[in-house]
Amino acid sequence: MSTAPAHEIGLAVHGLSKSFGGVHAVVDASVDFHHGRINALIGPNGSGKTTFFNCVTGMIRADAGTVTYRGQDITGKAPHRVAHAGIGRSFQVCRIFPRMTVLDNVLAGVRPTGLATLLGSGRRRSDVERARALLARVGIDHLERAEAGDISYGQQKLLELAGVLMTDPETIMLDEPAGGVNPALIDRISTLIVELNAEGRTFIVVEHNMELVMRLSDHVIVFDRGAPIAAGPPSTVQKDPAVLEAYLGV
Amino acid sequence: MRNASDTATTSASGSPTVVRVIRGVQVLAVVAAAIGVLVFPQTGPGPFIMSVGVVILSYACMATGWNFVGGFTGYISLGHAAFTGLGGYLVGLLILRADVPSWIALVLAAVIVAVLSIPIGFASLRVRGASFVIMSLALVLIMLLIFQSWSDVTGGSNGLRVPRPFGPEVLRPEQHERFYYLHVLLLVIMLVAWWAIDRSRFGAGLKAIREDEDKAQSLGIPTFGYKLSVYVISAFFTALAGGLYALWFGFLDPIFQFSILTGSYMVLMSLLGGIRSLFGPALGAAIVGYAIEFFKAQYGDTQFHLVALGLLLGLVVLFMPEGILPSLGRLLDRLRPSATSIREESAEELANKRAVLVGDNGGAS
Amino acid sequence: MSKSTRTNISRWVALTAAGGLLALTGCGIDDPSESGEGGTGDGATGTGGGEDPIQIGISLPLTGDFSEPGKGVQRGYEAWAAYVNENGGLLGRDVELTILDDQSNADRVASDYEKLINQDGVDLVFGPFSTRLVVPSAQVAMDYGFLFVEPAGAAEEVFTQGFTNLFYAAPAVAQDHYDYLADHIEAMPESERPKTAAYAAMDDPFAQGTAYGLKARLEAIGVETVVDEVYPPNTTDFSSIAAKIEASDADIIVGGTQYQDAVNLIIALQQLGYQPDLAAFSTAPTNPEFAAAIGDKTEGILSPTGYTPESSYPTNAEFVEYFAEEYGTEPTEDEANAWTTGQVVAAAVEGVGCADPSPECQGQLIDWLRTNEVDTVVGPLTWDAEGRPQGAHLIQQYVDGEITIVLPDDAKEAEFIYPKPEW
Amino acid sequence: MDLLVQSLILGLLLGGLYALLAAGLTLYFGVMRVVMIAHSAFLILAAYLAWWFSSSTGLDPLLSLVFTVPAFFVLGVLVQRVLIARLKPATLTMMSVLLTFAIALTIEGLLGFVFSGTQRRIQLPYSGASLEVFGARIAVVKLIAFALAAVALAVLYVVLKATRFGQSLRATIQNSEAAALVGIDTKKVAGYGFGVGLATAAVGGTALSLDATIYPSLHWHWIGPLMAIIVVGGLGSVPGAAAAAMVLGVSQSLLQIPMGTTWAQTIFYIVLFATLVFRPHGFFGGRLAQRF
Repeated sequence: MSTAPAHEIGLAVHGLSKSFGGVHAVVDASVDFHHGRINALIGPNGSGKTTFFNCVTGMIRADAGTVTYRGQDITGKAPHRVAHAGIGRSFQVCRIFPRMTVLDNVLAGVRPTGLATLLGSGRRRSDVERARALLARVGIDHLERAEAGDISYGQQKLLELAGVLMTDPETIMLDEPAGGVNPALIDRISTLIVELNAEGRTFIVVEHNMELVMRLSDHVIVFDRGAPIAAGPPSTVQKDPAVLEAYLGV
Repeated sequence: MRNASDTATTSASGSPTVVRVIRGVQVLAVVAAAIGVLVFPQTGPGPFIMSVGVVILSYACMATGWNFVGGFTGYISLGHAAFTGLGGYLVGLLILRADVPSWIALVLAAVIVAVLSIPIGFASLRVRGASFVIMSLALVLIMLLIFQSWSDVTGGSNGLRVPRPFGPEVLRPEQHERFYYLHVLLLVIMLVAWWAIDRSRFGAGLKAIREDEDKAQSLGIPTFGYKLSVYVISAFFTALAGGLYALWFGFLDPIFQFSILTGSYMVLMSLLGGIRSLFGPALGAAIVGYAIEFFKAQYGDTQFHLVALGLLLGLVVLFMPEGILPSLGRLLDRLRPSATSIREESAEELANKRAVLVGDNGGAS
Repeated sequence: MSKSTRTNISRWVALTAAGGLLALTGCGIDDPSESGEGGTGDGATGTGGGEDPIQIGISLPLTGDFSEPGKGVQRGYEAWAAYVNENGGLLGRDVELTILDDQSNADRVASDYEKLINQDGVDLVFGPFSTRLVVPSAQVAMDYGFLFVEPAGAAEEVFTQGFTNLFYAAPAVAQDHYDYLADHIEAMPESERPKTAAYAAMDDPFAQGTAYGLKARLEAIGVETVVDEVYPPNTTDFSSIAAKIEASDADIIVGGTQYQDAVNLIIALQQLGYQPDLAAFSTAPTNPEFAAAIGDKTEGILSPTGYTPESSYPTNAEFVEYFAEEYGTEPTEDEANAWTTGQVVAAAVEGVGCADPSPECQGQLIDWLRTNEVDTVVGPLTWDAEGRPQGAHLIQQYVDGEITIVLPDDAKEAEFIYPKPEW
Repeated sequence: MDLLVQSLILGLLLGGLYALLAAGLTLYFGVMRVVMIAHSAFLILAAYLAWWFSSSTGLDPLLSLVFTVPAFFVLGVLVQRVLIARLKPATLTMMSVLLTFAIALTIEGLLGFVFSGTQRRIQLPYSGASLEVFGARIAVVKLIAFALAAVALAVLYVVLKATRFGQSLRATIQNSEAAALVGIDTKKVAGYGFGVGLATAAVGGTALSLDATIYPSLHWHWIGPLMAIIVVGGLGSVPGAAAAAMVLGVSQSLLQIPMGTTWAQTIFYIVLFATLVFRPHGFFGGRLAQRF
């Protein structure tokens, strides 16, 4: 992984809009994400966080707006190009390849460098070793031969993270990493995030677990009705009246 | 059936000796099947049974050709008859109109079909699922219209007689035998190609697409390129199968070449055998090929054979979407008393692991 | 689950599959000698007893798109076989038919003849129905040296494939069907002849052949072609074609049709109020259900036919009587053609004195037909080297709601009406 | 000029029937992401029932609607509930294609089994009757068929726009998850959506039976154009399907003048191909094509 200088702007989103039929999911959203931080994206249900994610990663084509990453325009680029640019992501409802083994799931993230590697074995020794190391790192290496659809949801979350790490992304976007998992696993995941961040990876995390957000993040962006309404360090944002209104309706 | 490296690294349950024994049995089984297929013509089956053998092998080739796209990407094409038909017609036309020698025409036709499949794939693979299926159906229908109407070139509804590759001294029974082995050869080539893709990085990417296309793309897999590539490969092999059949059968008629039923047979065969298995489509072809003969013999003079085909397809889709090979595997797995579910096993293990991990920031341990 | 077990099983199943192919050989193989010629077993019944029956193999479209005429041909064949067996058999032996269903499918029809000749060891084969099925099956028969007399492959393409074993058992090939009509129009004074003609033909070798045969003749005498439509066999909506014909206001309409397309086209023409001077359609008008299908508005519609129950050819009265007794109706063209096929093969068999699958016998049968004339219910038949019969079709017309022969003059039951009354 | 007007009118009449049938087909897709290959098989089934009703009772085939429409509605709900709902969501679209394909084969086989392969046509006293409008002649049966289609489409429109059920249906089509969140029983809605879709096939089949010869394998000739229409119209969009049906029906009819019947049929597939290459979302506002 090539590490960008810390605190420079990595991902920059300007004027992003997306509506479905008559519903405006994201409205003129502009956010800059700095390198090296753990950014948290919070907001009530339906405030457009996941749509924002999907537009940035190319899963959905935005109606308007630009997305740049390290100065490179990735607006409307196909998801794999966004991935190649160095952004990895997870999904809100954990997505793994259910009928492939755990090991193969992680190996799916290997990027072939040429025709020879493309047509070469899908289980190159060096890749397998790296995949096993990642599985060990997230703590599910003992399951490598199991079919991914057969392991528990929490394990699948860890597997998804290992798969994303296999692509060696500089920026990792996680959609509700702690959603639907038990407290012990939340600790495990948050520890991993902190470690990986310490290695120089930037995180953009959508999360509802406020305790986790406040503990983990350096920078919080609050979404409401499709656009950011506040941003700053967790402690500041926590006291922002607009945020309180959005969350509590006061 | 998975690739060889799978076999080596899997078997969560077995000791090395058990693995070796199982492996040995597998190799033995495949060798025995291969020998069975190869010596079959020497057992004196007679020309009719030989011709049925050629037809079943042709089905096996078509289904395996179909399975390059169906099995790897999970995209169900109901229109692969377009490729067998085009392959057959191009072989015939190249021989008749351009005086190309038969065997060169066969390969050339498949190459042309592969080239043609690029724009077709471009249109139909840009979209997913439903549109792909609709496009595949439309492809057969439009081919039917074109080959029916453009009669100056294609012979239209008069049909097209494809000259035989062998001289008149090769009698019909001898021809059946030669084409039997030619189809075996083609099938082997396809199986090797399928196997090679299956074990490759390319194959891993394709299978990821089959499982979850969005996810695959988010991991950096250029899904469109992968799909298009394998679609073209599939078109190439399916056209070869169609061309070889045309050389054997010797007569092409658009309504039979570009038939939706032919395409749906390929799907049924592959699905029945198991689209994720190397030998699944071939096995399915053997079963369906035999079943077609059987239903015809039993219900020949009524439309009941269609009902039987429909019900069979419906039952497979509803109750055995994985196909026979995987389903049988699962069934046997359940019968084995020693096999415990991975879920239980792993949940327990995870609990232990978690206990160790609490307060341990060491990461990879 | 563990994948190794699955792999294991799948390989076993693959083996079983190979075994299944072998099993196919084991089951259902008939020893051809069982049903071969020359035996003295007493399996046969009826007047022809004493020797094994002559096995005749046939594949017909009993289901699928061609099943309607296919079943007619089947009735004709079965009536012929029953008749022969009641009248002393063939060469003193009974005949026994093996009829397989080819499901209107070319792959199947070839496989059926392959089976009949090799597996069932038949002594003779009769042809299937529809041009599209004749070519692939004639190929199989030729490869095994079998005589191939067929009741329904009238299109020119059947005869240009180089088949040396093929004979069409009907009076005329498709493009000659309208010969008597063409003769008649040629004979009209120029002022009375139609000036313009519209043609609509199904994209089918037979149907198109009939219309284009007449088209060639009429164009030669200066009848201008104003509409020439070819539609695919699956066409169900004829309103646009009818609109084109109506707009052209052609004097005559010629339809190269089968059945349902003619019905739809005629109704569509009637809906548009088109009133031609002459309306000729192949096949459909001779169907007993035709009049009812178009609401009895049949007046003046013409059709060529290869057969009519009223004809006075020597064997015809017997045929009609026998058939009516068996089935309660008069035979139609399909049934007559099947009966004719039987008569043609029977004549050759009696002429040569053999009925077995050996190349010598089959070769003799073929040679015999090349040089002899056969009296049949559709008239005396001879063939050219490619198997084309050398005759023409009668022309029938609906007169006062009844279909009657109007051409040629020596066979007519009523006067040809031109221009035709409004429908 | 006459021919042009005539063809235009014929095209509109044909388009009306296409529109009704395509509306049903796109409805299944909308509510369940199901490509219903068997739609046209049910269409032919309804036509056979109308023919059978008419020929065995001697009554007008239109009266058979009284039985076929409710029966098909119930059948639709059952097909969805008993068969389609069994499929795994992950592979629903692909597997539903195969399942409905199997249903189509079964219907075709059973029709052949019961009614034989004989081509059937209802004999009506007014089969050949026509009206003259603007110098063009319109067959009475075609007009009735069109009117039937138009009324059915209008009813469908009102049901979709003005009733609670229609609201739920549209919500489900828009976003099934969101609809479920606001308390719509999407399973029930999907079942009823199927029922309504199949009811359109009942109406369409009866309309078809008035002016066409029917035979068991006829459904293959309908499914291709209908499939093309719903993609061009934007999968899941009922107005889109109706609009595409009219445009393509008229185009087909007009193109027959210069191109002939066969080549004119290719218009459906050429437009389909062009749509997928240039506008995968369809031309009439549908938005679902790309992702499904």
